[in-house]
Amino acid sequence: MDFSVVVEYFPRLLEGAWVSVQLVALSVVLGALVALPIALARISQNWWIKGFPYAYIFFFRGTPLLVQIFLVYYGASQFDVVRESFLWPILREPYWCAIIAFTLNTSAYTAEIFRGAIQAIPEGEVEACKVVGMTKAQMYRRVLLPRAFGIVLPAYGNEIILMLKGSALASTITILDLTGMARTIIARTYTPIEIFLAAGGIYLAISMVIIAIFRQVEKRQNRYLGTVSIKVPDKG
Amino acid sequence: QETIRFATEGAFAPFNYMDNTGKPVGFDVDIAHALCKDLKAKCEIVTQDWDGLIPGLKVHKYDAIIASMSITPEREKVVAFTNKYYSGGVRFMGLVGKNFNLKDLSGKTIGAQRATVAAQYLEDHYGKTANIKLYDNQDNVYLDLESGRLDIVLSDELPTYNWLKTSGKGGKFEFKGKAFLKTDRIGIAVRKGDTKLKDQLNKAIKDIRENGTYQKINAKYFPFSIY
Amino acid sequence: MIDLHGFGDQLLQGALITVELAMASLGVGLVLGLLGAAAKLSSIAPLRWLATIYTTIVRGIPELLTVLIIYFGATIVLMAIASQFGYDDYIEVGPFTAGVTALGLTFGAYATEVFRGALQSIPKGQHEAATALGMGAFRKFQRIILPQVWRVALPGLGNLFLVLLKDTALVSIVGLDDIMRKANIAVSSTKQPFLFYATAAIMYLLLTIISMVVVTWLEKRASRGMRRG
Amino acid sequence: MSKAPALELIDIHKTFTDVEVLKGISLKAYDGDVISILGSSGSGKSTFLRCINLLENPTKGEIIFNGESLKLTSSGRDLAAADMKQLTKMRQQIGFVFQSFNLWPHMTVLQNVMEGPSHVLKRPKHEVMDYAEHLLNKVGIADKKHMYPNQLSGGQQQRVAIARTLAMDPQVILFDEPTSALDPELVGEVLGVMRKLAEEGRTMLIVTHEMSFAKEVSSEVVFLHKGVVEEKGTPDKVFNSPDSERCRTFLSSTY
Amino acid sequence: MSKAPALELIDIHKTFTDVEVLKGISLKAYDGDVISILGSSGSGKSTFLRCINLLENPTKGEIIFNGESLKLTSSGRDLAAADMKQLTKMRQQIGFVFQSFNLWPHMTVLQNVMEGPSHVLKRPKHEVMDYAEHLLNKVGIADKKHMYPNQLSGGQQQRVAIARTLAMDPQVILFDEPTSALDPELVGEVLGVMRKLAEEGRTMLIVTHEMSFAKEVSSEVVFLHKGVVEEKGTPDKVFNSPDSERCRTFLSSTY
Ligand SMILES: Nc1ncnc2c1ncn2[C@@H]1O[C@H](COP(=O)(O)OP(=O)(O)OP(=O)(O)O)[C@@H](O)[C@H]1O
Ligand SMILES: Nc1ncnc2c1ncn2[C@@H]1O[C@H](COP(=O)(O)OP(=O)(O)OP(=O)(O)O)[C@@H](O)[C@H]1O
Ligand SMILES: NC(=[NH2+])NCCC[C@H](N)C(=O)O
Ligand SMILES: [Mg+2]
Ligand SMILES: [Mg+2]
Repeated sequence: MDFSVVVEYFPRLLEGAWVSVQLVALSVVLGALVALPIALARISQNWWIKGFPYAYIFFFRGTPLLVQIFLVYYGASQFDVVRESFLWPILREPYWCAIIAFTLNTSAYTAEIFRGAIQAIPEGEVEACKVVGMTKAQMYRRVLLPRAFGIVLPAYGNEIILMLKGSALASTITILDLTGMARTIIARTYTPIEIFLAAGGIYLAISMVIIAIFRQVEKRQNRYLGTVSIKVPDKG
Repeated sequence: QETIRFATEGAFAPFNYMDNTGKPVGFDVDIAHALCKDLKAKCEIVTQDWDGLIPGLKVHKYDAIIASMSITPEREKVVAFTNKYYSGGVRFMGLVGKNFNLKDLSGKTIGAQRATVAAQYLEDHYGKTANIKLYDNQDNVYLDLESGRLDIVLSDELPTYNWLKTSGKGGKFEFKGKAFLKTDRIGIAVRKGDTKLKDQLNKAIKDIRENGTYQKINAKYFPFSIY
Repeated sequence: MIDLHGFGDQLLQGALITVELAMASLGVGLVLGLLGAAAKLSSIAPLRWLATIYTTIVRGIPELLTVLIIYFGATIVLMAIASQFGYDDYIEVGPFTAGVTALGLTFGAYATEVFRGALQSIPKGQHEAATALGMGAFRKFQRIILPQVWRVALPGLGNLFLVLLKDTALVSIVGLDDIMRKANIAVSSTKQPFLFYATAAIMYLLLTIISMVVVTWLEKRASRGMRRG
Repeated sequence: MSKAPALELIDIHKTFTDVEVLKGISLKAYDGDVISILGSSGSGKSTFLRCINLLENPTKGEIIFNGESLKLTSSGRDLAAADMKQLTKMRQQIGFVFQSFNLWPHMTVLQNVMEGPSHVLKRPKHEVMDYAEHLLNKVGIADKKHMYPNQLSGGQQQRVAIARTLAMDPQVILFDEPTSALDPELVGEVLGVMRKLAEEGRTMLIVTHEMSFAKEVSSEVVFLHKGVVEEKGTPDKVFNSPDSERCRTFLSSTY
Repeated sequence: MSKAPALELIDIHKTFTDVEVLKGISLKAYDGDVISILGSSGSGKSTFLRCINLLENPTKGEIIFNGESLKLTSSGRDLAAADMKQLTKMRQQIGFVFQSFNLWPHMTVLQNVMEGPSHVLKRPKHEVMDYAEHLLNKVGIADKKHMYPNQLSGGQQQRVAIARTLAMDPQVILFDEPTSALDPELVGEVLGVMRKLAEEGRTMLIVTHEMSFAKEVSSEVVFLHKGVVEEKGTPDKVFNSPDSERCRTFLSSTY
């Protein structure tokens, strides 16, 4: 094996890594925003309200991200209505297609994490809200959501790392993220092992950074919180 | 009886593509079978994504690549090629009625298949000015051209010629400008040092050219000689 | 019925391969997971380090890369090892083998944590009751601990299996004829990406539903007597 | 006592799945009353208390607070509040202290106490703060005001919970076994605080197993058994000459 | 009493991290002895009991079972079994009943009882089954044999645990507060079973807080305090005229 190619192409790999980081950051933030209402609706007892979030979550957690990307990128553009719509300027860009697919995907997982967190809040704390006469909105704003954000952290950190790994699939729709860049480099050098290993190392490093950040944040949370753990949903 | 394991891609009609039973077919595949027959060898054909073909050959996943691969100096650094079994050349293609200044495509979105001669040409000549998009396979290039994501594509002339003739979107797209890189020769790649196989294949290519098999296959796909 | 342009059979064959790949990887992954958990809980420090390195690396690298690295790298490594023993022939690592290895490694790394958590969740009293009865370490593990570990680990493992099932799609990139690749081929030839990717999605959903039913059934079985009432 | 009762419960029933846990319980509490509710485990004490402010929906019955009847509407087999506003308002005036404290762990002691008055009653912040500090002082943990609940002992947490309830200035306070989750050494702290409240003339309903405490502070004692009021009267009567055989055995076994 | 003791502990010491919890405890139990071990919380009773069959490794001391000394070897600061076979064999003959029952939740009652004799002693299955049913009958829960532990009350679980121990036909049985995890009503059930065992002449060491029970069934009572034997003698002596002041206060506060 010849690792001099790694040295030579390292700057380009870093360029790709930067794209990956952007993709992940953007979709994770958007995903969280989408996830919140979905999680809240999903908690409802009413089938009319929880039906859609249920199906939404089920679809995005039950199918491979690869399929979702292809559906958004190639599938949607097959239809003239889509191409003639005002959305086309966004949907024509692979970058935005990736963001859309990732956001939809991660929001389904994040919604489940939020739901788990809200439901992990001990019933007694909820009752304590009721007996001081809080309305439902006050209860969510003052106690449930702040509590849930604390509980959610470890699972959410995991989800970000899973999203980082999932983002490698952006390379299948012409995006030069870290994996895409690696594949492009390999197209010239024909040294797949060396370049893929190097890319793997960079992914590893990024996830370490994410883990370290979350450790810090969690430490601050644990100042006051007893450990409440929730089930971490799966990912694919 | 010896077995020769050929790899092809399966997404480069009419040279190699999949029929709806999941079997690879096309000009390249026909040639492979003809060569094997000539060499009295058993033919095994596997498929592999384009950018994995050469890496796969290097790690012995198969013995030869017959996938409309151009003989280029870069590739010759890592694999060896037989003599050509047809001649290539690339050409731009785009929407009918849309005109381009092919010398200067700045600001345009150009598509090509990753790790092809066309892709490399684009990167080298338009990389700084145009927006170049590289795809895993040629079919996806066509899909994005149809959807309007691409302004123009560059690819091998012959498969594009075929696509223009057969695609359902017939008549909407046309070649832009003349073909170039006409000296491009398409060969079969084998591992470096596998000279025995290379020599056998070269002999077989010569044989089928002489006994008319090649011409029959050619006629199946193109009304003109592509050698 | 939807018109699949004659690719219906192909997709079904792909589903079969997907299932085979998932099951084989599950087997490999479970073994790796148990070994990993045992290593992590071992009193031998190097074993713990080894297990930690394994889980950290595998869980930090995209599955897609793992698949690619194994597909292109395994042959080289294996042949290098084999040639040490004077065996110089080609060793085939096809897409299926590479897929099983990569997905098995991934599943194993996550399962290590699941098993470790489950092992640690067994109350100390359960060990002590067995010890006080004069059970040896092996018998205790086999008769008392493992059956309880299964029950605790099952939901976690079920989740991991669903992940695994979807990850099989990645192996299509190195040419395994699974659902995903069959769909790609169909798209190439019919130019109907939406139809075929949506069909693929539905097939994965069906497989997911079936897996969930099986896992629920297993959980019920494993928790016989564990709930009050 | 010609005044109307502060809180009146009429014929409260509650059925869980298929067991009738409360079989018609009525009770009147006048201002200043301290009513202890005794009974063996499972007799329905908590359920009754929780039905009062609809933490549990009763199956049947009527709840009258300050002469105003709580509007109920049937929801499935149970009754639910018909007017959420009315319920919310009533809850603001009826305090509830839980066995397991249920402090909000993400807020400091002070924030826990201030939460209700400032965010529910929307009183001005500095006023609320002064009052909260006064209350924390009263329950004896003013020095812990910037700590988080998880940093306190059970007895301290329960005293915070009581301060949190008092901060709403409730007219009636319901206590559900406020000391039974505490280690024996800590029980005294909390009973001390409650004794003070009784002396102040607060209206309280207390579910408890602390017999001597109940005997000492109550104006009335109610003994529940299998969902009915089996015995009821002054502490002296109930503890020293109960009519009911059941009550006698219960008291002799635990008192 | 010229016979050798069934179980003899000599000068057992145990240090955790930096606290010496047992400071040299010796004790002899002859066949048929019922020895109760009393002491306040933290005095080291459980630790002592657990050192006997090496659930806890003692720091110093000797354990002699049926005249055979348990081979120990030093491991870190503590002593550990030098001969696992010998230890395992000894454990099979010394039963241990835990405060928290520790039944195996994945096995039915019957399976729990049969596990030891059939998988450790490898006795033939039908014989074991008969004996297990006999024992379950004896502790009064034969009718629950196909239930799982979680479906039983605490008292029932503890009786199963006793049957599980008896099934090994142990020569000596150690009980570590067998009733203290039980609700008051359930304590009686378990004490009843233990009383029967005492009457049968079983050799038992019992850590307990049930004073009247200890007084009634014991042949000897040992009072531990801060890791030493502070008082020891017949129940009459220890309960009615203890030498130690400590013992007196302890008994007066709890008895
Ligand atoms: N949510 C519920 N669902 C079903 N049954 C319930 C529920 N809550 C309580 N019960 C049952 O109702 C009965 C009365 O319970 P409750 O908690 O009111 O008793 P309690 O008198 O407070 O007892 P304790 O002194 O143990 O707190 C019990 O038999 C209990 O099992
Ligand atoms: N594993 C351990 N590590 C450190 N200290 C321990 C450990 N186990 C017990 N101790 C300490 O040893 C002392 C004696 O404990 P032990 O459990 O033997 O008391 P006990 O007499 O059984 O009390 P109780 O009546 O509460 O069960 C206590 O101070 C306890 O904190
Ligand atoms: N199977 C294919 N997709 N072949 C593309 C070949 C393109 C060109 N002839 C090259 O070698 O670069
Ligand atoms: Mg209660
Ligand atoms: Mg103890």
